[in-house]
Amino acid sequence: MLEADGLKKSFGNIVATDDVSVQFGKEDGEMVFIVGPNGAGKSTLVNLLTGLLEPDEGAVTLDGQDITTMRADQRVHEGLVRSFQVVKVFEEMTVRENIRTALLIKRKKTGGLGPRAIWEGLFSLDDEHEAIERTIDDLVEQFRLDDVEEAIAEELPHGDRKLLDVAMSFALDPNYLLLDEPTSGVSAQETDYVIETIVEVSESQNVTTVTIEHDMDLVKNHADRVIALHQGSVHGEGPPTMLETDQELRRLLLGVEE
Amino acid sequence: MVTSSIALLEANSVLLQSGIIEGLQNLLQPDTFIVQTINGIRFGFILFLIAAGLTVILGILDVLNLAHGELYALGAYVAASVGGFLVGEGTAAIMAPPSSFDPVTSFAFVGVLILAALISALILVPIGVVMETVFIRPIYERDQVYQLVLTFALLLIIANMIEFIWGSNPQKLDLSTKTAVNDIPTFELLGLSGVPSIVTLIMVVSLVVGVGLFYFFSKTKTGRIIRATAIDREMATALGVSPDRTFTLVFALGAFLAGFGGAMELVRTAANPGMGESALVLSFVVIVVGGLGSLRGAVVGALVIGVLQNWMTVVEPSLESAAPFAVMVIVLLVKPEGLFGTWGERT
Amino acid sequence: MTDEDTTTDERTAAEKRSERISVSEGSTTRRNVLKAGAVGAATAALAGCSSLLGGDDGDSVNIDQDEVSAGLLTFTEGAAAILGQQAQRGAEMAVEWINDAGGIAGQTTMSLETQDEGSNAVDKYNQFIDDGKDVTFGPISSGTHEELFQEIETNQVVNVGTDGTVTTLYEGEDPTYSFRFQNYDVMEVMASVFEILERVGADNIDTVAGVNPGYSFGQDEMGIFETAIDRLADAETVYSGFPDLGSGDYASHISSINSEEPDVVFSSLWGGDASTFLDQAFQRDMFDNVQAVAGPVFYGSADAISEDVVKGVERGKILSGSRNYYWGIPEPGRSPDSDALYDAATGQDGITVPTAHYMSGFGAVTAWATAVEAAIDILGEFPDQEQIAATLEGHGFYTPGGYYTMNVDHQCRGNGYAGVLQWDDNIGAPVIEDVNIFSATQISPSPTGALTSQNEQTGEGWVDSL
Amino acid sequence: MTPGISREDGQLKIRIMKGMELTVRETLGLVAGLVILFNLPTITTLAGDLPIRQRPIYRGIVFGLAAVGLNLLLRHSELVSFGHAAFFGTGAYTVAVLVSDYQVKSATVLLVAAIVAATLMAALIGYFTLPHTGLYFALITLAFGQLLFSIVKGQRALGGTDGISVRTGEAGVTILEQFPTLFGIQLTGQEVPNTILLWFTLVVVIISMLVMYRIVKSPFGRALDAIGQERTRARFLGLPVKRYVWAAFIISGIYGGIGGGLFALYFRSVAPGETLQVFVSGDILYMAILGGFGTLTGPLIGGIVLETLANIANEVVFTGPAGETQMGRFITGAVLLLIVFVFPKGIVGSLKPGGRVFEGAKTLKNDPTVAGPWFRQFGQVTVEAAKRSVKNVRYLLFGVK
Repeated sequence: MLEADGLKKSFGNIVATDDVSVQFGKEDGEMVFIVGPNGAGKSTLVNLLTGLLEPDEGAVTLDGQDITTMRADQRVHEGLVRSFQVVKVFEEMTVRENIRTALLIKRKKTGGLGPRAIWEGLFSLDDEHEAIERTIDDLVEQFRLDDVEEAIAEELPHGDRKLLDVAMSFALDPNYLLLDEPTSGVSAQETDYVIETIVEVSESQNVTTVTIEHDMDLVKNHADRVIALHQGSVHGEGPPTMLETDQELRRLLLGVEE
Repeated sequence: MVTSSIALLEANSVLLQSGIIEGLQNLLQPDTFIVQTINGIRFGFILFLIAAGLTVILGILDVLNLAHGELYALGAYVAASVGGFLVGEGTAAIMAPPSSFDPVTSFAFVGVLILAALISALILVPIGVVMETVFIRPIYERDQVYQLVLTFALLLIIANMIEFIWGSNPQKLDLSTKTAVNDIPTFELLGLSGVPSIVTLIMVVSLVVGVGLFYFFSKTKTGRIIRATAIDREMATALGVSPDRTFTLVFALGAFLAGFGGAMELVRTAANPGMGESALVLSFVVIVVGGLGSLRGAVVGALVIGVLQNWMTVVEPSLESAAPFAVMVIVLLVKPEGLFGTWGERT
Repeated sequence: MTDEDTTTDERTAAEKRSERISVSEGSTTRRNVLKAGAVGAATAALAGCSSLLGGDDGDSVNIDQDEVSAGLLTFTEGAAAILGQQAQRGAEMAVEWINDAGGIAGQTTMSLETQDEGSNAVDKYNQFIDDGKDVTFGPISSGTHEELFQEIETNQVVNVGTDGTVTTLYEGEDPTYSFRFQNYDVMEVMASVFEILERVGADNIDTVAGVNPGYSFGQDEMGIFETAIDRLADAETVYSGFPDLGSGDYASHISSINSEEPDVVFSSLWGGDASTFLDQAFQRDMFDNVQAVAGPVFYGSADAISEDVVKGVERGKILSGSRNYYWGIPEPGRSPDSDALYDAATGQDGITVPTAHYMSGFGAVTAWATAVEAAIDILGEFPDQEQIAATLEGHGFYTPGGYYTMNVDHQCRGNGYAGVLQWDDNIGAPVIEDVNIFSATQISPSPTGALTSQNEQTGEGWVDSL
Repeated sequence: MTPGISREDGQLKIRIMKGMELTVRETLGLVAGLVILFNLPTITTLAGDLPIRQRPIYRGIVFGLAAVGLNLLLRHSELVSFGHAAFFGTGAYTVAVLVSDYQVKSATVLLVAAIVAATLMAALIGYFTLPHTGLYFALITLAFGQLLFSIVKGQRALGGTDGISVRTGEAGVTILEQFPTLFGIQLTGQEVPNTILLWFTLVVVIISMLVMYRIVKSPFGRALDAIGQERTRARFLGLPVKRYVWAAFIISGIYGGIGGGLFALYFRSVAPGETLQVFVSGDILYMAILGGFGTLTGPLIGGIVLETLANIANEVVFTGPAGETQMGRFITGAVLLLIVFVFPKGIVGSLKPGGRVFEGAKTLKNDPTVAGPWFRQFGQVTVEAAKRSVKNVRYLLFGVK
């Protein structure tokens, strides 16, 4: 269970989140979307939930443990994984190498990432584990990157880079996956494709996925639950039909009154 | 002859401890304290002139100019030639140093001396422009290591050219030029002996330049444009500011300040081949302590380092050269962004 | 081209000499007069043992070695070039005189190559060896000398050091091929100490202070000074500063001295640093607060010291040493050799007055060349390195600056000079007046020339026992 | 997977060890390089008056080894260290102190001690630099380096600025017998002992290079690459970023320590100015860039070239207004400018496929007439730069019309 309780975070005079409390179940395959107008505090919430920021008040717990007491790599080990609004992939590596890097963590089964892994790492080459190569094959196929698997990341079209970014997150075998606008900057045609791929893989792997998304049609089509933020507070939380019924929310999100 | 180095080290540290306490007592005698602090402030002001250019160039151009120390040295060497030509005994093109104090001629002479320093610093402006436009401009977008290689290459070239032109003997002004300044009473009027008026001159002139610099950045249009460019290069471009020209201006300004610092220092001491290197390394300390890219930080950092180093010569001379780096390490560990740092917040 | 070049080898050196002198007598040009002086002096310089000049009677042995090549390591670049230039000119002058006299033993001419010791000095030294130099001279820096010392012993080619001041250089060692002509720093510090005692008086000295360069040399000098002044005048050190080399800033040190008001200030600052220090001390009225400022090597920067300081400071307050050589001793007119060297040196590029560093170059070359002559005289052939080294041990020789002895500890000793720094308008440089001459036995542990068992007493131990 | 020859994509590959396959060209370069280095004593003798000397080249090799270590941080973690002399100096001083104060004479023991000391020093300094990246990393490494330098040169026990000799100083033993030994062989005398030490050093260097190859190709090396390219992402992929950077820092320090230890053995004397000072750190960095920091062997070759260049360049003497001046620094500076503007990938990087020299030579071979346009282009660039400077000076002095 990933649980946020009474989160408050300010930057100078601006209150980014104010008393936000949300809960996510572990590995239940739920698709949660966070919606809200610009400046509602969506990214701040994701940053707080993943420990990138520390809350001024309140706490985030992962299976009962306060995440601010955990190191970034420990959080990943416990299954809490995220992506960033701006694509963050390893630009000078190929697609396969990117995913292989993400899969380094899988070596926890063979000694973790501690001093022993460093030591052992010196005596093995990076592409030696057949099991890992097979996992890469699977991920590349799932995310439909097989035709560009040997391409350098910085040369990929933007949509593919986004997919690679998400694929790396999935490679970590997450329990909770938080995606900060996985479709930002992606062309209209590619958007559907990216979200659909995410939903498909999430469901097949039973990952609890929390996504920030602006495209309301996509949210409506794929969400199990929607959390709407406004001015740093939770405006409402419920099934995607909420987007149809809550007039105030529609006004906030679409800027129009019907 | 061979002694265990560890035993010697221990003996050394015991000596050091007792020496430090005694040294502190010496420092805290009122006269010593005031004079040493004034010495430190003067040194701090010169350091500020060097570090200000370095930090402004770093803050705005995002380039760590390793050749900056050589611009300071070059300023001193040029000033030795220019000063020698304008006010030197026997060569004075404008006026020779007066042999005794006389309000009119003495102050006029100080004016000519400052003029010589200004001319020397101005000579560095085109050199700075050429450095920026020819060498540094093509590599703004490149990896930072190339900037380090490039500016280091310029350091080597300038240092070698200085030796080519002036040789390796120190260059200085005639002592009579210094005496002419020292004949004007300043701190003596306050009942404080031991601070020659040349120090007063350096402090006053550096202070004026420093205040002028702050005025320039906060009140003038060009200064505001430079600051705007520093904060947001794209926005400034959108507003019709040419970043190219701004960068050139900033670099020229940095060269002017370093050159002026060198020229002022020459009035008191001599230009020598190693002065650029030590000035560069100390300016690093200053801008790190003050905060990279912060002009205010440079003031505070320069004064802290200048005064501390002067105190240290009384407290424990053997730690004189280590002290600035120890301060730098401590600041980086405790407050990594420096005392006035804004740098860390930029992404 | 003069007709000298047409002289044939059959004629003896003496014949050539007399011929050249007669040529110069017929001319009044400065250059020829200089040459006449030079030749006269060369005779004397190389006449450490007068019989060595051989050839005088036209009956020289054939030593089957027409030329030797030598390498000199010295500072030709950077701030220390102010010293290195003098050493280089001095060595070049010695080589010139030797060659003018027909070479070593009238037969073997010398060539000299100079390299900067400022960077990778040991590499350059090894380059000399690779190039097959028959002898090497230098360096100036004490650090380089320590490094070089073991290389010399490894390479087994004689090196006569010009400077390299550390006291401990040969202490506890058993050198074979490594010698040092000048600047055993105990000697120059002790010359300064005795000079101070003479001028100020032991009873008038209660407190002393020091400003010395912040590296091994400066720390060494100050250490010796502190011990000596404590033993001989029971004085306490109240301040000791070690500014970095070339820092150009002595304000804080001078301020400290002004507030402590010590009786005597000792400073081994050299080169541009010495003149900058004196300038700043003058500007800050330091001379009003002390009885004397003594510098063992102030005179090394004679060319750079300001006229205003020397003239502006009360006479007798600046005491300067000049190590093992001062051009004014013996007094001009009393020694033709000394006069000739002075004239020849000041005629060279960049030399206003020859300083002790000039003699360190001149003397190192002379020490080696005269030892080789001595060996030839004994052996009847050109000696090998081991034989030269053996001859150099305990070797005594004259230079225009006086008589020197290369002790069995491989450290050369001669008289030390110190006096009052004064300005001389005629030569446009400072001079030392009222020069005190301190004999080698007075200012160094081992008595001159005596074959004591080596290193029984360290320099520091000797000073401590005063 | 044993050494052998294979054919891939029509290209002959020579397998040195598992995962290490070289093209024919690379193999030839490697073999030629090794033959040259192992035969240095002969080559320098044959060179006669040509300025090819063993000592500068040896200096280049040991500093180059430190640069190889530095390159682990520079190339993979993208951290610019400006204080690498600290580890070089630590290694060198460890050897010198053990020999002179503790009479340890075995070169192998000394080298191991140098590694241990450098490891501890790197662990200490590395720990404090971990939170920093970019310019701050460069400056904090510089600060630590200068701090160490200032402390060491103030210690009389360490010989101050003069440094210490690498010999025991035992009484009753000739100087030649006071130096360290290698496998029982006295490392003294000019010709043979230096050759033995050179060969030993080359073996150490080869082993070090193979180890470095394994490091950069290992999962650990991959993780460093990831950290260098996108630190935040690496952190959120669960990589223990700080621990890995720390490990890389220590490894890179060890290479500096080995270099310093070998330096002390060969040059038999250690002083702060030539092992610890900030410009020594700078040199180590510039060696990596000169040789090509995108390559494994580049920093080593950069070291050899930079030292040899400095040695030769100092022979160039111009007579200026102040008399004769050695132009060594000017020439070195000019070569570094050339690297920045024309050959940014460094020597080795430019010779590789995709590098400027390689591609340029290929183009030139196909169509020799391109040389003309190249020169014209170069001329144009120079003229434009000059015009730009003049224009800017005019703007600054007279304002914009």
